[in-house]
Amino acid sequence: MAEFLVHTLSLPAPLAYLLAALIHCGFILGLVAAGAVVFIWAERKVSGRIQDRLGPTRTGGKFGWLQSPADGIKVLAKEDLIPRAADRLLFRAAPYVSFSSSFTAYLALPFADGWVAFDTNVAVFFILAVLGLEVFGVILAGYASGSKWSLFGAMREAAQVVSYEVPLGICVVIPVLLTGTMNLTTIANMQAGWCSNWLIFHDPFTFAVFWIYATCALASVNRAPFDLAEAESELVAGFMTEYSGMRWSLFFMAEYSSMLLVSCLAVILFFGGWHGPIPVFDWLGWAYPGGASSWQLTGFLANLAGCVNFITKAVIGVTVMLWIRWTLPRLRIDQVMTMCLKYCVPLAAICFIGALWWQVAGWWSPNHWLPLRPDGPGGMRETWVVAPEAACGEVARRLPWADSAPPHGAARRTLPGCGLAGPPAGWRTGSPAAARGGVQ
Amino acid sequence: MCGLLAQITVSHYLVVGAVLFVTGVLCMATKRNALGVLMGIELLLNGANVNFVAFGSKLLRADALGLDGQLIPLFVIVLAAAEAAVALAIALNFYNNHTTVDVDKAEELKG
Amino acid sequence: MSIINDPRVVEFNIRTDEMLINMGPQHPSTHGVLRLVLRTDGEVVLGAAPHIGYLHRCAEKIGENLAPRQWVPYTDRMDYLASMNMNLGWALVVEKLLQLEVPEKGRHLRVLVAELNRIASHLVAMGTYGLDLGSFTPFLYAFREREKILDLFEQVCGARLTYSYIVPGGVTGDLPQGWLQNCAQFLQELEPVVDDYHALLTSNAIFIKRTAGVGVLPGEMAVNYGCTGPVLRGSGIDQDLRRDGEPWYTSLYDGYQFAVIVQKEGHYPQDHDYPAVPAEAVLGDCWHRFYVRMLEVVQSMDIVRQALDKYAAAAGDCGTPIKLNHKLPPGEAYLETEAPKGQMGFYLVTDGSAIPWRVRARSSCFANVSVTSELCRGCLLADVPAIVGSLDIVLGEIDR
Amino acid sequence: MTIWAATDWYAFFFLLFALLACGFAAAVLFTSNIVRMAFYLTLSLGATAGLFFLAGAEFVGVMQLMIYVGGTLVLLVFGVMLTARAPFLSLRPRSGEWIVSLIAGGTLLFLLIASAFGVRNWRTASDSGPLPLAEAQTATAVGAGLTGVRVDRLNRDAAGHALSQLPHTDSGYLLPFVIVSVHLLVVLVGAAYLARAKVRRRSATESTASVEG
Repeated sequence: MAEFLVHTLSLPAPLAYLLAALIHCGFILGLVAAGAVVFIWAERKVSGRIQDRLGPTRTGGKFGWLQSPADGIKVLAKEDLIPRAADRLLFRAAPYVSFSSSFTAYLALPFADGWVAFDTNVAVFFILAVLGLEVFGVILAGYASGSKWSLFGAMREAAQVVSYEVPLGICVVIPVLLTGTMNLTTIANMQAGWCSNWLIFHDPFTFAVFWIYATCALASVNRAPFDLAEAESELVAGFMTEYSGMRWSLFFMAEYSSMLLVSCLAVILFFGGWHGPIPVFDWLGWAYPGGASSWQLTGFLANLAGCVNFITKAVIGVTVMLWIRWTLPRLRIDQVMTMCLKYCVPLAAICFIGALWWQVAGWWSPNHWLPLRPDGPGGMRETWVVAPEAACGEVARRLPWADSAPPHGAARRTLPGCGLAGPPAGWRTGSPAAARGGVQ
Repeated sequence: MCGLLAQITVSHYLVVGAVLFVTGVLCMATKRNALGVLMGIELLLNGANVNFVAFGSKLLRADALGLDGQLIPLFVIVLAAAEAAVALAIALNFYNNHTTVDVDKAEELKG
Repeated sequence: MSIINDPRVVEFNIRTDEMLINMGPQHPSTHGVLRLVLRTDGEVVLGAAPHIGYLHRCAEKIGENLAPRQWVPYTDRMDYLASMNMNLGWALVVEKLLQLEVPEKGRHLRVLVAELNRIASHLVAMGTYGLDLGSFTPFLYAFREREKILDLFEQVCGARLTYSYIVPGGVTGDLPQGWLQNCAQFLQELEPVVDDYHALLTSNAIFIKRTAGVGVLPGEMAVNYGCTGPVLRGSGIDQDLRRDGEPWYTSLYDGYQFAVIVQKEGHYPQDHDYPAVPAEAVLGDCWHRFYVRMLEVVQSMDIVRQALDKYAAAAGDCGTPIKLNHKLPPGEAYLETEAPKGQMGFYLVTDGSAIPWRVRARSSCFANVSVTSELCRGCLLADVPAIVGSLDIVLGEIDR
Repeated sequence: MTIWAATDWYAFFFLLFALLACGFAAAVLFTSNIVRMAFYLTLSLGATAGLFFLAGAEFVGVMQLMIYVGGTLVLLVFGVMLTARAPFLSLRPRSGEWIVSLIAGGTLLFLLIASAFGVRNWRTASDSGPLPLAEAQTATAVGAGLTGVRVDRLNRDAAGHALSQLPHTDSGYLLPFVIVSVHLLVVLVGAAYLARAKVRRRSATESTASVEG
């Protein structure tokens, strides 16, 4: 974006950076805020339909589609109550901590090839880390409210979210392991082509781990049946008990944007990101050949369609979350912890080892079925380490195993822009030392 | 921007590191709450990390420390987590036994 | 259940301060204005004390100044979810005092509306119990069906909640035209929906996890505390006043076929296709109490069906309500009836005037709620709504 | 336009994050409320993570957010909550301590800053011109370094050698990595054990004491 501004519009670089940053911010904030508004409306409609009623029908004409803005205006007009026992500073600050951390995570989330505000190599990690910060706001809110119910909610949230970060991390590591990168754009691009290329279909273990991811994601964003921190029948409203008006709705928006975020992450990690079930744009030859480095209209259109595709998948994920919420009762805190420690963590670990094993054994996976191009991204997942050229490509190309015989044919396929080819045979079976010994 | 900041260099990072370090030391020295002392330690380690990263950053200097400058902070962070866990356990244990977290009251082992 | 023997409680003894928390009277899951003072250590509840009286309206004292017919609306407001049953209890005790028999047709009409109201009450219990456990949808499903019952009652007496329909001596009016068909239609609609309820709650894995083995009320304790109704039967005590009560009451059900829902010799009645009891469930826990209610809905549907036929077949009228100035012979009368929540007793002392000298109501929920402190000891905080909800209390009846 | 052209965003963000980090660190020092201290510490550490990003150490920055802010500090706040009773919520240091420590701290700070600007090499910038953020992506290199392959070391040795082999003496940080992992595991188990030591078995009768509302 900034390069585009500098080169095409010949703006001075700092101004271009500022403009680009503002545009990114605007897009993300707009998208997430609009997303939250839409999801709040959707939740009411979906829950209404699930419960055999209509949901909002009047506000804004048909379907009550202006219900959320109307609610927003109402909430803005509410009195901002602060209990006398509250720690005023922390009480005021807490919603912003939650809200901003949940929004910041979108920085590293690509919406299409190259459409990302902060294109970092550690995007997966970044998103997990920043999403994990949301809990801090909740803890502060619970503590600062000066209410016992709030404190209960905060303690529950802390225990739950911190525990579920572990299996969630393991689940997320598996696609990272298979693709060899933490760059979300690369991960998504490796799943280009038919839906058989999606990582969820890579092997039985990735299929299993997606469901673990879904469970843990549900728990880490505090949605039913894991919404213990705000369990209204037990804790009144948990950490939000003492909040009112805009501050309360900030928590609410943080919750919805986190839902969308984990859903987006799942789409990128397991469902091919913006690459649809059918590679229409690849047939047309519209898709960018190597990332979004060169601007062209067809590529832009392909990206736009990909973005829509991506958001559609994510919205489906959120809708499933709504569906679950309005169907299931709530678990108890000990059951939630048991589920995490006794089931999710071991299962995720088994899947981790299983996926690793599948990869090392080089068994057939549906990903090899119908690859888009024989030398394309579909075959790329065979490699263990994929390094973008910018980082260490020059060195990587000259790594010891670059000259040695490839383990098998597929492993030699490389993406343009990715320097490291497959590791040598010795690496597969032994330690790095053995690998080196083998070369000498 | 004033002249001193015309170009951000390693020195600027070092200043930040120094401030964090000194605040950490002061925290450790003045806080009476055991957990406050623990926070001081975190600040202190963080100051050290800033220095490591600054020395290792290729963006700041071409002849930088390189990867070590990033790897060592990783170890520091992990060790800090471990240290925090143990210190917290000790603090909780102390609280269990003495119902206080005031470190000045921990004088049983004084000769 | 002590904390130490409870395997669900992780033994992690950091010295934390015990906390006294008020659950209610304004709390989403205390079913009205019950106030529970909980003493907790973290999530573990060390003790719970129910505090009642926030809905006290001196109904009994008012009864000493009103004619029995005038007091009927006050019984509506006791268990406002089962006003018909309350009306019935009061009407029967006054009739017992007067030795006044209602005609055959009136008898079947009373059974009909009382059992319909039992279904409505159990539906609310079921729905709100789902709500207590964090599941919103069964609540609305239950209210959807209850709404139909209320519509039926509205056709009968014009009111949707406080019917004052069954009065001493008879009812305020006979059934309107076409009502029997409407009612039969409703029963047909309800039949498949009950399976939905079972799918959403009774046999839902999370629901079972939340309720099975939680709040176990042994039969002996239930008897000692005077628990009645589904709470008692959920603990395996075979007691239902419709079968075991005084003849004045049980004669109402003469000729009706129904099973008392209670686990006998390890199994529940098997006259219908009920969902299986999960392995985790312990007799007397929240799950069993809930299950008993769900099964009683089916039984009540059977009774209503029989009552529809019997009512249609019976000739004559439904009885004439007594006059306001009807002199009550000196004496006293007490009668307990099987209300949806338990045994609802009314006591009446008269001195020969048209106004009772003393009126007293024996509330089933009052006895049922008193086990809260026993059941909640050592449970987790999240179990408190589960336990209180499974007792299915109505504060209007407790406080009167 | 000129003001925009003159603005160095790198310096701007550095200053922003540096001020945030230092300011909140000072706030940690000067507040006496333990929960607020934890809050300020979070912000300070978060700003430091921003500094790491600026310095091109993305992985370290994210680690900082994930482990420090998301893990260690939550743990700390948990500890604070477990022990937060009104008397300990704000333990104030004695005024004598303040004076001594401020003098000592000021001296130390002066020395450190003086030395920071004392070395010419540190003061002079690299000659690579304006630095776009997030250009050097080091995540893979760091990962390889942790598993024993020093990619950058190869790079440096590249000048004279045909890079067909890795230097024998340098196995990266594989061993420390393993040691730290095991250490962390042991420490966490130990901490859990320590925190639950001295179990006071509460008798069932004790817990049945009635509740007075």
